[in-house]
Amino acid sequence: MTIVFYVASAVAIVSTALMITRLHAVHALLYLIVSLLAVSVVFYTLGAPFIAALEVIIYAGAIMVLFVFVVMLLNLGEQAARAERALLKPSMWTGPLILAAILMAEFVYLLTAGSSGRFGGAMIGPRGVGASLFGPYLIGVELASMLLLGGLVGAYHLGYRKAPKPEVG
Amino acid sequence: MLELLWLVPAIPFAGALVLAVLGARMSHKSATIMGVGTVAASAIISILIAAEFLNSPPATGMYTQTLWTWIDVGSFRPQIAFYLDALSLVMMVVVTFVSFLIHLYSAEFMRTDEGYSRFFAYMNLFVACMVTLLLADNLLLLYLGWEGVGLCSYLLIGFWYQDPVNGRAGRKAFIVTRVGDTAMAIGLFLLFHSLGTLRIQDLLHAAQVQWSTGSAYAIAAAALLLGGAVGKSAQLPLQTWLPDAMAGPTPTSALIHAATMVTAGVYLIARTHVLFELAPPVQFAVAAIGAATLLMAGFSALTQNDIKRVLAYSTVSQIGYMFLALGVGAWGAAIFHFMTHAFFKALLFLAAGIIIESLHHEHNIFRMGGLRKELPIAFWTFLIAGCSLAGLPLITAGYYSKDLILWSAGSSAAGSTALWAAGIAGVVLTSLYTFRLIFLVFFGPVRTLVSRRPGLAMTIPVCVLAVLSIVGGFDKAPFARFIATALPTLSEAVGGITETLSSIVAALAFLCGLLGAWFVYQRNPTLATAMVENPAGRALHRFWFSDWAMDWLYDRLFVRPVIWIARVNKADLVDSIYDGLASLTAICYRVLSLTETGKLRWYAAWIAGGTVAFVAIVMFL
Amino acid sequence: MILLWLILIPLIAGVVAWAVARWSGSASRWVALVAVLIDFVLALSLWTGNFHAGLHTWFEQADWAWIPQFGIRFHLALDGLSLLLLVLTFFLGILSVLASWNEITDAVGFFHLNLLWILAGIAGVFLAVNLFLFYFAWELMLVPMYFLISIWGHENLVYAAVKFFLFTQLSGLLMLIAILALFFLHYHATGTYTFEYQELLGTTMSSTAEMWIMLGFFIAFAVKLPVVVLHTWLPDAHTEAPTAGSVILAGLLLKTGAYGMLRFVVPLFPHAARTFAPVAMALGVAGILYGAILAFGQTDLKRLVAYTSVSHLGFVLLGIFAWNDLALQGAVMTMVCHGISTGALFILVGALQERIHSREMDRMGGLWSTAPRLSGAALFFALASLGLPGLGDFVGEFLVLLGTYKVSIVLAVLATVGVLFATFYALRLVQRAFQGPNTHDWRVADLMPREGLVVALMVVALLWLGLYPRPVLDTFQPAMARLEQLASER
Amino acid sequence: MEMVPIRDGFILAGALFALGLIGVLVRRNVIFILMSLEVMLNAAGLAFVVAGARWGQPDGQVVFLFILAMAAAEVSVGLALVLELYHQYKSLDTDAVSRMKG
Repeated sequence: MTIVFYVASAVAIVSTALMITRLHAVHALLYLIVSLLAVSVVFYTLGAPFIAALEVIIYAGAIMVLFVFVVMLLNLGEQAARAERALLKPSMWTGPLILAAILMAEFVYLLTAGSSGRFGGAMIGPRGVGASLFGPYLIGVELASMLLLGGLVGAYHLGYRKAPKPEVG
Repeated sequence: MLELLWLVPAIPFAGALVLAVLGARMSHKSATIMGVGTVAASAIISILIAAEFLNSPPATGMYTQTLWTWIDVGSFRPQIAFYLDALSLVMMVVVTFVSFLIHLYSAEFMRTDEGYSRFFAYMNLFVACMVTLLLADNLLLLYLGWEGVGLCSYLLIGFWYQDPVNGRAGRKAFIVTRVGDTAMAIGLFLLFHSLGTLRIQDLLHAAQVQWSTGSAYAIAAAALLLGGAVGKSAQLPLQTWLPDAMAGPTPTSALIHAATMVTAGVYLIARTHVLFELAPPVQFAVAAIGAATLLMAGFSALTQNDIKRVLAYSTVSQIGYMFLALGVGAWGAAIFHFMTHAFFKALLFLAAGIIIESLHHEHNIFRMGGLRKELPIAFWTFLIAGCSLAGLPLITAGYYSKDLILWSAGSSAAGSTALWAAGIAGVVLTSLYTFRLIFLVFFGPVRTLVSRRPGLAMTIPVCVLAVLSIVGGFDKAPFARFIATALPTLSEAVGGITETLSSIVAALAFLCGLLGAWFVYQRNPTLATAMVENPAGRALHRFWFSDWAMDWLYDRLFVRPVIWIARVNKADLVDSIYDGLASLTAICYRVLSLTETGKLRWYAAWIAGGTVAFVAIVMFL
Repeated sequence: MILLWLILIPLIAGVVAWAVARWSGSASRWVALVAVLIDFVLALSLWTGNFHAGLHTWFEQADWAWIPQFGIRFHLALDGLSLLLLVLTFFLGILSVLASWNEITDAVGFFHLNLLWILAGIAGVFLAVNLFLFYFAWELMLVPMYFLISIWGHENLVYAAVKFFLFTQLSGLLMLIAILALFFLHYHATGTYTFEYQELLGTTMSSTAEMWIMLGFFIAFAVKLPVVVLHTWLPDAHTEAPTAGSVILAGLLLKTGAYGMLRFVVPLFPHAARTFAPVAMALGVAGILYGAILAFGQTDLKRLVAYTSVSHLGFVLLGIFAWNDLALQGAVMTMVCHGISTGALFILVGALQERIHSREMDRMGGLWSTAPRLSGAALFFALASLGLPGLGDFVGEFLVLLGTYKVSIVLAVLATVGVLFATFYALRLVQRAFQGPNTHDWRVADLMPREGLVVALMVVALLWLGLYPRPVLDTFQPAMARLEQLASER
Repeated sequence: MEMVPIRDGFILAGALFALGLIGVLVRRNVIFILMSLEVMLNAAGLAFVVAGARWGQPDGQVVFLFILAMAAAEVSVGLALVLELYHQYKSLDTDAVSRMKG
């Protein structure tokens, strides 16, 4: 299992790194999906099969499909990639790299400082999650559903265009 | 009859109220009735009261009428109450009677003025305030009247408000007198806190009991009251407002700035004479101020060319005599001179008013002349009043009163030969400038044609006053006896100047002045010009003409600095502190708003940077 | 109960006035006028009813629990001082409704809502004896005033309104901190939570703490009063506000500061107040002189009048901290008379501005010939303002000076010089605006009957206060005696 | 079964988060920014799951579910905004859309 975790981690990091450097949006999307799938494997190794499944279904499935649709709607092609190249200058990388490196170092330091030890190894399946979700976290679920409703309404409102009047033939 | 006392100020006050509120809608005739009638009623009542007071004097020699308690806070309980004794009675009768005559005169003098009813409203208010001042039983009520007359003086000087010059003169008068009033108010605080009352009689009694002669409290209290008195009575060093006050209508000058209000200071000192007796240095200062003022004003009067300004300076000078009398302890003499002065000075102004009106409001005496034939009434009355002013021996009232003062100055325990000599020099000056005026105005060639002759309402008052200017002095002995019921008599020093000697010298001084004036202005008119032509003469003339440059001095010392500060600080320097704070905030805002680039990535970078910093703080602190 | 109605009537009438303005602006005016009149009559009836009440602690009380756990109660109480200031409040309230009858033409309903709510807030301030409630009322009068300036003000209205709001709000917060500090100190000393004035009176605390808390209250009230250095919001607010706003600001809002000093600063912190008194008195004298000189330098008529307030309220501060019977009663008398005389001047300036659309004295001159009644009234109130004996202001100022003399001769002398300075600006006002030549050829209407009535009421009030002030003095005399006693007990 | 050290799980989460941040900061194309945001959210969720797994509790997974819901909502609104942006500016460059400049 350990080896699977490390391999999946490596895949996730490399594909994410590739994703943020691509010029074509579609390429980047593919790498992102790879990254998400790899994280899903990580979840499985951590003993969270339900979350692993959701990661694949919702993230890699539903959300990425949305991206694909948008990229398609915008019709981003070779021209967009050229424009992207013009925007992506090497000098732009340094600042963010340093900032991100410091941040990561801080996170790692903070998160690992007190948490030695290993996983309990127990598998927590959908039953455990469900019991918890609809037990103590019920209000959170309701709030999340409100949020999703809000997202739905917002997306609909933003995407709404006044349909041209149908011509009466 | 005595219980009608309150009506004496109340009737004119009511008149003033009616005129102020309804004046604009009243007809000319009803305004006249309201204006003159109320003062006439007041005068009649006061004469009736005087008659009763003389016939059956109250046992204690005084009468108090309490109307209501004004303020009642702790031990401070001043009342609206009137106090009548010989002193206030004399003053009240003279004031109301002269006021009545001048009101009558005004009814004709002001007949065409558009502010006719307003004029009478002010004048009535003045009478009410003046009588309140005289009758006040406590110093606070006296202060009310005191400020009230100051206000009326201001209003009447600036009566023709459309000319800013008049407004300025009024303002000057009000402010300069208020400088003195400030001192007086402080004096009131001091008196109340050390003696526990402001009732004049209680106060004087307490002062006599508690303070020894020459004690610091007595000196301070007397000096502060003196401050109020010099302001109101236009004595050194606050005399500068009176000549400018001549900007008001002539009846005003006659009533307020000659006969009545300006003598309020004399009244105040006489009323509180105990305090001054307890403070010999201050009493000497009163005499010294009087002597200095009478000489200075006399010199200034010599150089003026506005007929009313000459008379104004002569008023200052005559009040100087009264102060001299007060200063040497001749209280009765001061009041006697007040009375005769009220008659002849009012008359001088009224006669001058006739002249001015006849000559199209010409004030310059060098453009007058030869009016002896043209305006005989004015001439004769002016001559009588002038003689009285200068002190024509044996006949005129002014001679008797001034003579009394001179003799007192020389013979009193508090007096001295120097003061007497100053008084005598003053007589020469008085006689000189009075006859200069008479010769220039009534003799010589006609320079401006007469356009109008006075009517009955103007003639009657001047004639009555002319009679009084002569006979007013004949009652010297009974007057002295009567006033002695309220004021102490003169304490004569051993070996002072005898009365006869003083009288003879005074008469000679009068003749000196008369002859001098005749020689310079009648016999040898070029001489006057020659004297002014040479450099020394011109400088001296300018110096005297400008009232010893006192105005100039005050202007530089007080007026300009205050105006300068007010102008510089118009926008309030303190506010700049807050403005500075506001601009600092604005600068911070501008700097911070530079970070709002509108670029999404920058915002993200700031958030990330902030997180980094925050986490670092959590980690390392 | 009647005390509650005094506050409720304007609050409710404000909403009604707002609602009926939809149909008719003048209905809204009438509603406001009637409401204030009712309150005025109620206050007068309280006055006549308690005229000989003597030395009771309170004439009248009303007390409901609000948040009892924290000792917050809806507790109103009335003594002679509050009563007098209430009468003044509703008197000026009537006049300001009348004065804005023609001036306000847009958003009439909202205007009266604000006006009445300010009055309610002021009444609350004068009645509250629970510090929490006091703070509540204190803030209640602030917000409508802000709207009054920022909606119906003149040229520079936003600046003035924001400045007013910042100054008063910041000082109010300072007072809140001081109130809370006092609240907790009292809790530490006794173990009970209370905001009740009566219970907080004897709180034991260290002298340093007392000084700091006292300063918190003092500064809050000093901004309102205004004490010099903290006064700069006042001229802007007064100048830009509509007439009714200026009248209420000068006549009432400033008085709440003085009232706070009398009711809270000195009785709650007697020792600190005594230590601080020389500084406060010096500030008062500085205000008298500085305000007078500033007033003298102004060319804007309304600004001039505004600065005279700084000068006059200096007397109030001086009197409060001189803290003896004469000075205290003089201070209250000055408060009342200043409310009337300055309010009247603002009304007249407002009337003038309605006619010639300017407040610049350089553009005026010679108005006497065309509007004699207006000018005469202005002269009268200018004279009151310069402390002419026989008018109300004189009585107050004289008593203050007399009382101050007992404490400090130097300050009394300087303050008396301030009275002299008052002559400068008062005469300047009259002469520049109403006298002199009518160079601009103004032809303006004289006072109309409605304005004439307003002015006549004020003239009568000032004459009455000047010549027979005893009923007024007697009304608040017991209250002042009690405050004095409170401060000297400990 | 061998266990993964918890530290390594956190390191992975941190690395993914940092990479996502780099993407947000470097890319000017709004689509890339949104994608990078997804990575960051995912990383945060990962950290929760790791922590939950350490103690054998379901709470970490529950929070991941909430994050997921939020991500879904954010993406739907965000992409709708992207479309609107493109309609208005014919560009996806975020620096070009800087009308909120102070």
